[in-house]
Amino acid sequence: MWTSMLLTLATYSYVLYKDTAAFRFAEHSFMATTFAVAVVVAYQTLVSNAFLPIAKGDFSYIIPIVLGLLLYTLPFKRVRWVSRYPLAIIVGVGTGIAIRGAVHAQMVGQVLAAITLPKTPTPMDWFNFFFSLIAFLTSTSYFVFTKEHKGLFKIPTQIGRYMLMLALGSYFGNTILFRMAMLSGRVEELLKVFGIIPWR
Amino acid sequence: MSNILRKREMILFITGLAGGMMMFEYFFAVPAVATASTIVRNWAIIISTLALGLGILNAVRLHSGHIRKRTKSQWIFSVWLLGYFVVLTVIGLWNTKFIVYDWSFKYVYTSLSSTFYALTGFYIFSAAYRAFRARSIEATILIVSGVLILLRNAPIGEAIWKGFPILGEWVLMVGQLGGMRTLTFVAAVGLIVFGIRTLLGLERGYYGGVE
Amino acid sequence: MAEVDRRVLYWGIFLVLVVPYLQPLGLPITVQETTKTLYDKIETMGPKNIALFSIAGGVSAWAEIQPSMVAVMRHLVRREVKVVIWGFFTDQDLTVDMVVVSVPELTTKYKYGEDWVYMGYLAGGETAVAQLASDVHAVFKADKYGTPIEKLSLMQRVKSAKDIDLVLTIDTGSYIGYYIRHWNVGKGTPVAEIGIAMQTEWLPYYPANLMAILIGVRGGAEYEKLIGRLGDGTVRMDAISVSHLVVIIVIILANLGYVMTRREKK
Amino acid sequence: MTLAKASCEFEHEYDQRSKRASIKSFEIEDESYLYAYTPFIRLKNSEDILLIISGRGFSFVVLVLMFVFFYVALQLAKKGKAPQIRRITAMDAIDEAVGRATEEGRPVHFTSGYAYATLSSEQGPQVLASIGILSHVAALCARFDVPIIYNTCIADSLPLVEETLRAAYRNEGKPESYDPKSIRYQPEQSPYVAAVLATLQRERPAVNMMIGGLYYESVVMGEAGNMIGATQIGGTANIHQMPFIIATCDYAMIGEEIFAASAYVTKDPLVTSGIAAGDWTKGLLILLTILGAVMELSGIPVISQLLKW
Repeated sequence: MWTSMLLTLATYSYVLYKDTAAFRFAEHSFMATTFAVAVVVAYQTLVSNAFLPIAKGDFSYIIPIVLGLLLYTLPFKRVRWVSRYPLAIIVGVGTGIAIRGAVHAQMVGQVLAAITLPKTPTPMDWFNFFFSLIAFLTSTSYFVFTKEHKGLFKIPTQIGRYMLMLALGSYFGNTILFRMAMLSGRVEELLKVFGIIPWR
Repeated sequence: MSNILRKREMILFITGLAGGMMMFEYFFAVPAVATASTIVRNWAIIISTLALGLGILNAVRLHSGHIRKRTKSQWIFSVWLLGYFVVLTVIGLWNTKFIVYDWSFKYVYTSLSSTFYALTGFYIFSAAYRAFRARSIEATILIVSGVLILLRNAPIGEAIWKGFPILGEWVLMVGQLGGMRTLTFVAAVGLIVFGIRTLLGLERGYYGGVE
Repeated sequence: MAEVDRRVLYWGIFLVLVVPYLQPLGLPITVQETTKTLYDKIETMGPKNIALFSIAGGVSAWAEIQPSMVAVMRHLVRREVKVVIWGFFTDQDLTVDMVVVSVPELTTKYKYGEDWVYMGYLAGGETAVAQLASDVHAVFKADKYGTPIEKLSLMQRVKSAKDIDLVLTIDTGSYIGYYIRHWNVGKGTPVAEIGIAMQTEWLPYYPANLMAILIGVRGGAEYEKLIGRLGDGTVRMDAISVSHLVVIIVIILANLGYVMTRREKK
Repeated sequence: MTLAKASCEFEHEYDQRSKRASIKSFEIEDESYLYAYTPFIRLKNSEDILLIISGRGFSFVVLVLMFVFFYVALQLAKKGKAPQIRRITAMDAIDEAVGRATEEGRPVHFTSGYAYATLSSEQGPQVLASIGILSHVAALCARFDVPIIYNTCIADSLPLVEETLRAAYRNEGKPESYDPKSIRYQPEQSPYVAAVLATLQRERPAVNMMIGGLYYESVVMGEAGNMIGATQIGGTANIHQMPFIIATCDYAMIGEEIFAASAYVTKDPLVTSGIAAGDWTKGLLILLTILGAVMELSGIPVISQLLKW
């Protein structure tokens, strides 16, 4: 308990004072533990995802293990190229997953949401509908790359920038809430450990 | 054999195959493909897990270099890092419930993770201090919307004026919607174009520039 | 003014966050209707009534739900309402311990077995909740500590959902939905929610199926205000209020400074 | 082949005006639905062998269209009719920033963000885009003999980063200047943040570039970079971090810009042609939005039905 709080204070010394030896100590201790935890977790992942299936007779899992080991050719100049094969699978999976999610939820889904009319609308609902529709259209125009933002085209892109700022500002404000709550939680623990306020 | 395997096209073919599988599975309900792509995803997890060793080699190389060169006010920490890491790993692999590992996990790993996350509390504050200045119309809009949200979130805003939460709520539920939609939308467009470029081998970040 | 050393700001926010912990300020906060209804309901209850405290949230959610749990339990104990506790999370023993430590009346004023019981952990999701609604004794044979259910005088009065006067579901997921479907719609038992901020998505069910909903730390702070005993919720809300206020003040100062320097240049 | 029927049926009535809902009746057919994700998928006809999963049909069409657009743009570029790309100021600023680092004799710091610590997540493309930009930056650094530091917590990106840096130095004719120690790996997010803080404070880079799948580290690294007075260039497609990139960086790229930037720096019309394909897609969907809104307003929900296909 005490250790963790001393390490926390050491970390905050970087922010509140400057890069101190205490911060270095916290930093390196943290890295060492994380490395160790990562190794242990990786080992457990391998056991449950690869070794156990192999032990049960599913030998197909030898393939990814061999592929993974190919990564370690990296330091050797002549055979370095084989490390590209395991990467090909990783990158392929990542790109595929990213694309498929993007097209459905982020593109078609957004258009659908933008044109969905309010049900049983009040005048305010209509205003809100048109406001977000226009905000969507204008701010998208800001992201046109094959046309310089000049002349008539400057008007929608300018409004679009304002709309983007409105969105980003609200996001900024909202994030402050969570971050302050986190920090105040650490302050609370500090005060408790040092006996300044009682444990409830 | 190795000449064919060395070809960039072969690597791109594998990439495309894995990527295509993920996309196909998403749009079409064909059980065989669904099973196959689950297997490939598991492979990717295993390969990524094994890549951790590369990271460890990287860190060992960096820190042993520091130790060898006796880098000022660094090498002693490097010794500490490597020593602590080796001891902890051995213990952790043997028994994760053993006190040293358990203790380090709780009071160093978990505790410092949230400590570092909470650092953002400080930094977001000074970022707000710098960013929220009415330099232009854009910046002013950013401030107004940010402050309205602040006044909505803090109970004190409501106590100052009943209208703040209503305005803040409007910004949150309506005002920011169009902009957010755009950001989501264009990021997706860019990503897909980029993905196609990657799969075609036109992308420098992915073996575009190497032979 | 425009370029203050950042560390001054950091120290400022750090110290400001300390203040509410040393002395709860009880900064003004308006109590929402959805919180008030729960208070009013418990005010009408007494020693004859039984409330269910169902834990469906882990220790990781304490930061958000602990203040409201403690405040509501304090209120129940003050009204001498009988309390049955069970839950669906493996680490719930820690949560129960925390509540018992925070509300010492449970051990001093209350008698275990007669005034309150802790039935322990249950797996099974919606099926389990549905079964509990119709027959508690079929699911639980003994309490957490191994005492057979027949020997617990309080449990003799609790056979099904009909015997419970108020369900308090402490929720970080969808258990609230299970209780609404099987306890409220099925048996007519009032259901109230003590939840994390995300649980606002259930707000549309108020008041038809959900009699009250306490949201996150703010819900706890409001409830503390209602029962007139400020606690963790108030402190944390104070911390939020104070820090936000400081942020806003600093933004105003920064802008003033900016305008001044611009004028000087002109 | 029968995937689960929508198994949890509960009727609920929702009153739009009062925004109040209530449950009237409920039934459960099978408790296994709790664990299955299948309720989200509705099969149109269980007899068909190759089925488009309902609701995703139009998305598939859009994706195919994008491939077609890409092909057309590429062919146009090959004929020398490459579309003009507008300037991306953040990218133009890189040269100047590296120049400043040369004058001051301070290093350049580059990082790609947390990105779930793997290339195989949906954050992967952002990291690849970041590495694409890195190849440009590294080439500049090699040319002017400015040391470059790359911090990362993505273990499986290490081979790519190494190859990129090595290639950059080789292409500038200085393979011996490449220092493998300039790439530094830390496991997981928070140690990575710690290491970046340390690097910024101890080695005082003149330029701090953070481009990629950023998470909470954006504001921490951005402010720490500001503290040492580094020129900051940032970019991410993660919406939740964009405000902080804009707040802390001198030059910010948001959303699509980082993907475009990675092509933009090549100045190769074949590579940049894809950006035009993206613009065409945007144009098409914008038209669809306007058309859709008009038709919805006149009570013909054709477009919305099409999108839900």
